[in-house]
Amino acid sequence: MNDVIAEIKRDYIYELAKRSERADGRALDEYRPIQVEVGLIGKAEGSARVKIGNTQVLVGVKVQPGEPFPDAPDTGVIITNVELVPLASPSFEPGPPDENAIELARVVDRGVRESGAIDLSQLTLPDGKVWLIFIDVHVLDHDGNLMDAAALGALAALVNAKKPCERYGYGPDAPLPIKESPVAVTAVDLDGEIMLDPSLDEETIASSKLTVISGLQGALAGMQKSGTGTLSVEEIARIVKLASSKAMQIRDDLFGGSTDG
Amino acid sequence: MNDVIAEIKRDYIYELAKRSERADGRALDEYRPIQVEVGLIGKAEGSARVKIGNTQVLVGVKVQPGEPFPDAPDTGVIITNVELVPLASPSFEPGPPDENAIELARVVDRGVRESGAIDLSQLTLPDGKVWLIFIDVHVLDHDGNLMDAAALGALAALVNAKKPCERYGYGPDAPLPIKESPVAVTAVDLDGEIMLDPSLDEETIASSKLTVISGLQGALAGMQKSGTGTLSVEEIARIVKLASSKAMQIRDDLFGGSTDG
Amino acid sequence: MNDVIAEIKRDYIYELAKRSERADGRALDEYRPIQVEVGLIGKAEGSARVKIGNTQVLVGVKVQPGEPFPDAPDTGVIITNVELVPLASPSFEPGPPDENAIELARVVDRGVRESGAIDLSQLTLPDGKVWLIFIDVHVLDHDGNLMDAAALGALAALVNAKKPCERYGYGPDAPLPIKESPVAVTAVDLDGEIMLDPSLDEETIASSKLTVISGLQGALAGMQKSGTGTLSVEEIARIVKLASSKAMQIRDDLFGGSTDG
Amino acid sequence: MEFMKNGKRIDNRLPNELRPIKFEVGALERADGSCYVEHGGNKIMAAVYGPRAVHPRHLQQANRAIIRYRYNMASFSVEERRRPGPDRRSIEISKVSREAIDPVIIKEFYPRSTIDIFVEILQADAGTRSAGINAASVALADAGVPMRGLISSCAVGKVDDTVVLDLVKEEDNYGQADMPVAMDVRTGEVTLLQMDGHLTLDEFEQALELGKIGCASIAKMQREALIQKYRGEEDE
Amino acid sequence: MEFMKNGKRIDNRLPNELRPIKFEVGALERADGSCYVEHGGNKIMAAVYGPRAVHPRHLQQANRAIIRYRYNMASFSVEERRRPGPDRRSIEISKVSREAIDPVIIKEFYPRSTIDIFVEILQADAGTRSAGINAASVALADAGVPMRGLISSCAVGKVDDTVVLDLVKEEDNYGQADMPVAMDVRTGEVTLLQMDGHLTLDEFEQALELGKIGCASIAKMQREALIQKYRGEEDE
Amino acid sequence: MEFMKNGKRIDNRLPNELRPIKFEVGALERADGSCYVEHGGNKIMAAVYGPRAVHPRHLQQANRAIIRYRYNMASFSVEERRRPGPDRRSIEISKVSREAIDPVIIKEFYPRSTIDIFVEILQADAGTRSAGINAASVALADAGVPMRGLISSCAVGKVDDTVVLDLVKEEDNYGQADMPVAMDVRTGEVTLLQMDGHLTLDEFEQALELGKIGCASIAKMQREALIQKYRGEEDE
Repeated sequence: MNDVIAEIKRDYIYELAKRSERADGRALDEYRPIQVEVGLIGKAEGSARVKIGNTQVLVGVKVQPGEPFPDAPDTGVIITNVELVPLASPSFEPGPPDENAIELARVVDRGVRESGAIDLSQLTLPDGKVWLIFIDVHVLDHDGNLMDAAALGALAALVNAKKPCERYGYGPDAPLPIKESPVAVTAVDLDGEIMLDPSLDEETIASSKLTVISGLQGALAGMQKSGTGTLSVEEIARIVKLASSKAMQIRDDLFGGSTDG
Repeated sequence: MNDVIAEIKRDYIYELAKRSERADGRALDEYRPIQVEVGLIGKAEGSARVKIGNTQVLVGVKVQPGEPFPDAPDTGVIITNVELVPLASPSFEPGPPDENAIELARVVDRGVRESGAIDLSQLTLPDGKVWLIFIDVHVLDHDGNLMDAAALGALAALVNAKKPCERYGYGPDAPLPIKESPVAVTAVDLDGEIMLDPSLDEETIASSKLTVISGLQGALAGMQKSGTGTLSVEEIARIVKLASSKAMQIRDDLFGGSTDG
Repeated sequence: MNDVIAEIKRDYIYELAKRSERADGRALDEYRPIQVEVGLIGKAEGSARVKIGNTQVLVGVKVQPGEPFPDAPDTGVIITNVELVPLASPSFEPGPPDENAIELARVVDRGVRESGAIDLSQLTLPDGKVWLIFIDVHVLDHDGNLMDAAALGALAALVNAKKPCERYGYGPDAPLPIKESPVAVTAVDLDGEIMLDPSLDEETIASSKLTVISGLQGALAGMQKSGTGTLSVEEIARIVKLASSKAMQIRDDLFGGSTDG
Repeated sequence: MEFMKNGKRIDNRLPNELRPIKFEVGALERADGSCYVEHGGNKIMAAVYGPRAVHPRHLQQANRAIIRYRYNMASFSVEERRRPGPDRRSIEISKVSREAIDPVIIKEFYPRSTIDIFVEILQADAGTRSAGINAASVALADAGVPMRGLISSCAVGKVDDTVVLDLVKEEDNYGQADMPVAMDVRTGEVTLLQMDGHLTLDEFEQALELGKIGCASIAKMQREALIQKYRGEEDE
Repeated sequence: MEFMKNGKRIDNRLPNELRPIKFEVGALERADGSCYVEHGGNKIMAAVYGPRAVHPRHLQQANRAIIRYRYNMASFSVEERRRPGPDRRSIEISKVSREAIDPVIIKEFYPRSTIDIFVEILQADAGTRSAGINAASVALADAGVPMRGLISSCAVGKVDDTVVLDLVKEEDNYGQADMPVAMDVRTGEVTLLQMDGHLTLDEFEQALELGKIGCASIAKMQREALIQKYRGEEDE
Repeated sequence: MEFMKNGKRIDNRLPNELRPIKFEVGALERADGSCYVEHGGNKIMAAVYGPRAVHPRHLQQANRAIIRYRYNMASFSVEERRRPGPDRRSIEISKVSREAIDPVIIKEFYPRSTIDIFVEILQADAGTRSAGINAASVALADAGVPMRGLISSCAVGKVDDTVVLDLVKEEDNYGQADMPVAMDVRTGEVTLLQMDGHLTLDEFEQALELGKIGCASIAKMQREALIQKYRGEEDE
């Protein structure tokens, strides 16, 4: 995107924002169409492909027996990784995860972990081992709001996943002990207008984003501001409320309001 | 090599090829002089220095007890590595193995492994360990056709190697269980003329190479085309036949036709 | 420092040297003020901050139970690392230790190890483990003569350190078995004049340095010349004698002449 | 392990039969060209970016585009989770795949640029390099990169002394030989050839012939997938 | 674990009480600006170099300075020796800390340059990212880097269902929520906000309010430390 | 371990006796200069490339050549296979070896270039850095690099309280001190000096003197090897 076009786009999006409009015709608090498809990857114990508009991520969950951390012998282990492979965007480069991939992975990881989405105490095994849960987010197409797509993909893949007990001689396969359903909602602020689910153009123009992860009862499980812009305390308060109720709606639409059992 | 000289060289070599001749006077299917010297490196369990013309490689084989792969507890382990150290060529750079070094190592490794050159089932040890065989190819002087030199060095060093049983308390030292004798023959195609053992100039000019690894009975154990050129099915068929019979001749010359026992 | 200023500085320092003087008024064999403060870092088993003039290093010693080397099961382990963090100098860059950091670490390590400063045979533990001693030198401000500051910091932090026996259930805490007191003295030669404790300007101008590490009785435990200059045999002999007696004086001033017990 | 029974293979195919293959052209939004392929149990996404500027600059060629090719396996694509990032196997495959595709790209049209090909193995079930090359070739066409032809690839192998086409995992792991081939079927030029295992000279000739037939079938599917996409676009 | 007893916390503080904090401006000789901070058990050194030339060059921005921020833990700063060098946690903290400081720096004054901020955690006891940002902010002022304001940071959290200010290690590890905040207290602009754990919407609003108060107290100390240094210099 | 018996060492040498040394000048075809040395059990190949262009460019010096030196051990050069690539020891040895050779090279003749020295340890038996420097020095002369003198190097040490020349592995591992020295024997300038172990001041002076004698013998062999090569060439 050269500089002139970038500036024209910027002006255009700001103009629209002043009239509470968006380039793709959405309402400010409206998401692009969300599609979730589970079980695509038979080699993974759980998997989900999430599309939010043109943004597309594939999440694989592998579940394997392994050693617990020495200071938490009765607790399963979650390891989350995000790969921003260069196939997904002209701005991604080959190589080990950069700060953006690491931030994404750590926010997704904290959302799952801190919300108590998985009951880690139910992941012990009779031989002193525990289940290791690898959540691998593979980004395929980056058109903005990777955070929400990655978090949603992680949740859907976990719900889809099975403990492969049979394969390792621990009895019949069983679903993971899912207890919460954290959903991430990301907002940007353009000239005082709060927009949810920013497209790539919108998030490029907005200097900061706020992601809010909330659970079944609407309580907060995680938050992350990113970008070099600022937000006022009032803006933050507004975004948090809006995000918490939007998360409930997304959860209802996708999971029928409940994921336990 | 600057561009003008490169072009003149190229034209010259092509001219010669049209008349079935080569810059160093060899016949098209003739190798440069091959020298093999074994046992130079007393600290290695086996070693061989191979010169093909001015190309020179030193191969060390270390044999140590270690853990087998979990899915193959009764099988020894072969690990092959090639170092294209910057001492050997102005075009080699310090650093971890690049794609050329990795390709070389993997082709040599597959040649040894897939031909059954070593009977891996005879490498178990009474205590549940197995012999690990490290084949390390150290390239000293690169004047073309490293593949054949590396493969020959690996074979000669393996034949030269001993299992250091005494050192680890497993009884008297013994040779490795050698069962096959894979020999690599590399060819290039210049304007329809097939040349074996390309010199550095020849392989620089030819856009693709084909390496054919064959065993005692002439059967194929491995093949690798490399380079951005193409080969017709007919050329491939010709090269494969030629290579298989040339390999027998090289094996006869160097090992007296047999390496078993 | 641009080139003109560098040259003026260089001339100035050489002029002074000819008159046996130094830019900061010190005598040629005089150190800048040395300050040693121990125990700053409560999370480390031992720590010391050493200032030599404006040069400042912080050394932390961690002591943990761990596996001995297989070929020395009755011997504790020392691991020394130096971090030249970019906070300490405009010439330091982020990243893994470069050759300067590695040289510093290895000279400090050899000084401790070869002088017998710690009786490694007294670091065994009843369960077959041994104490691992990590000496981590964190350079905070680089104004010349890091070698002496690092070596002094390592010694002071080791003397300050305790074996954390209680934490790991091995009885009451105890000091490390200190047996020697190696002190490093570094000299440069400017036009035949030997200067101890070179400042950053002095060591930049001098093309080579010699560090001499000596023990309680004045005997040598380590030496390292560095830099692309040369030293005559006579200069070396003079520096070694001077350094050995200077080390005694520094040791007396800081540790009261004895560190054992 | 018994591989052949009544002339049929463990997944009930004939020796010269390919697995089911499905191409989806233009599966991605951001890439300049893309193709998703399912080939038996393999699920693979290929994308092409370029021609575009080269970084770092010293890689630029004054008179032609450079071609880069990255074959990468997702950590969840195989039975045991693999660590992300390139390993020795994927570095070799990236090299031979690049060399398999490079000959048909008309590089002289784009001096000082790069054409970047990315192949992500989302699920692996033997023959990933071949399936990746097939998808990459279609993605290049989708990106409008000028080519002299399409590259088609498949593996041939030997199980129970029978030469067979397009191995599945078990045939690949426990069979007697594996030989991936890539070619431009219209000119008959072979651009990739690897082999390991044990083949007599006769078996090799059989295998090469069977590889030609397999590539020809795949080329047909590649062309159909591209035609369908452009026909679809014209209809709109 | 019981965190609150008679309205007091495990280290005897009130819920809205900060730990003892001490800033030392200009603690280093070589850096252009520096600040050493002790914040409870945290001991942290921050240094600023720049504006200075950018290497490698392609990072240069034609119309402004770039800001780099490196948060690094000394190997001996924590109970178990940690391997030197960046890990995933420190890479994330470096990013959010840079984004916390960046908004107040007037970058347009120094095109094609970099301002490098280095924060070394010498001893860690919860809240290192906040304490590091506080020290970095003072070090920037000490280096004479033009800023629109000072950034002040602290963590808020929840233990025993009570919202508390400035967590210690045990509160951080075993408490119910942790929420670091950074802001320019004069404008009220928040530049860093992270949260994990469990907060109701009401608790969140309480926490944000408490964070504002904490940042305001810290801003006062930062200013005093800077004034003292420059008063000191004038006295000389 | 007993090292001295009847005035003889474990390999029957006198205290001031070198091991057998053999230089082969011009052992490689591609390098601009090369030298293979056998020194006791050490087998070492040295090669020189340059003066040639420097990459990356920012390493260039406007008024002189830079010198690079890479000491590298083959994985099979020692008893236990070592992982390929540099470790901390080889990085330090590369540095001190470069500084040992650098002073005699006339760098001003080749601004903006590099002279690259590569030393491969094919078999190691104590004293590899010294033997490598000796070979590198001859390889530089073979490459026609202008030098003010030849650098010669050997180790001195102490075993059973006796100062001895040119340690073998056992003397190095279990002896009392090890001190490698390098010098230009014609000017008496020392370019490398390292020591570890235990030496009194008197022993140190003895050792330094013995090192000078050792270097002088080696310098003679280096010169003879070079003369022989060029005489040989004239004869042809």
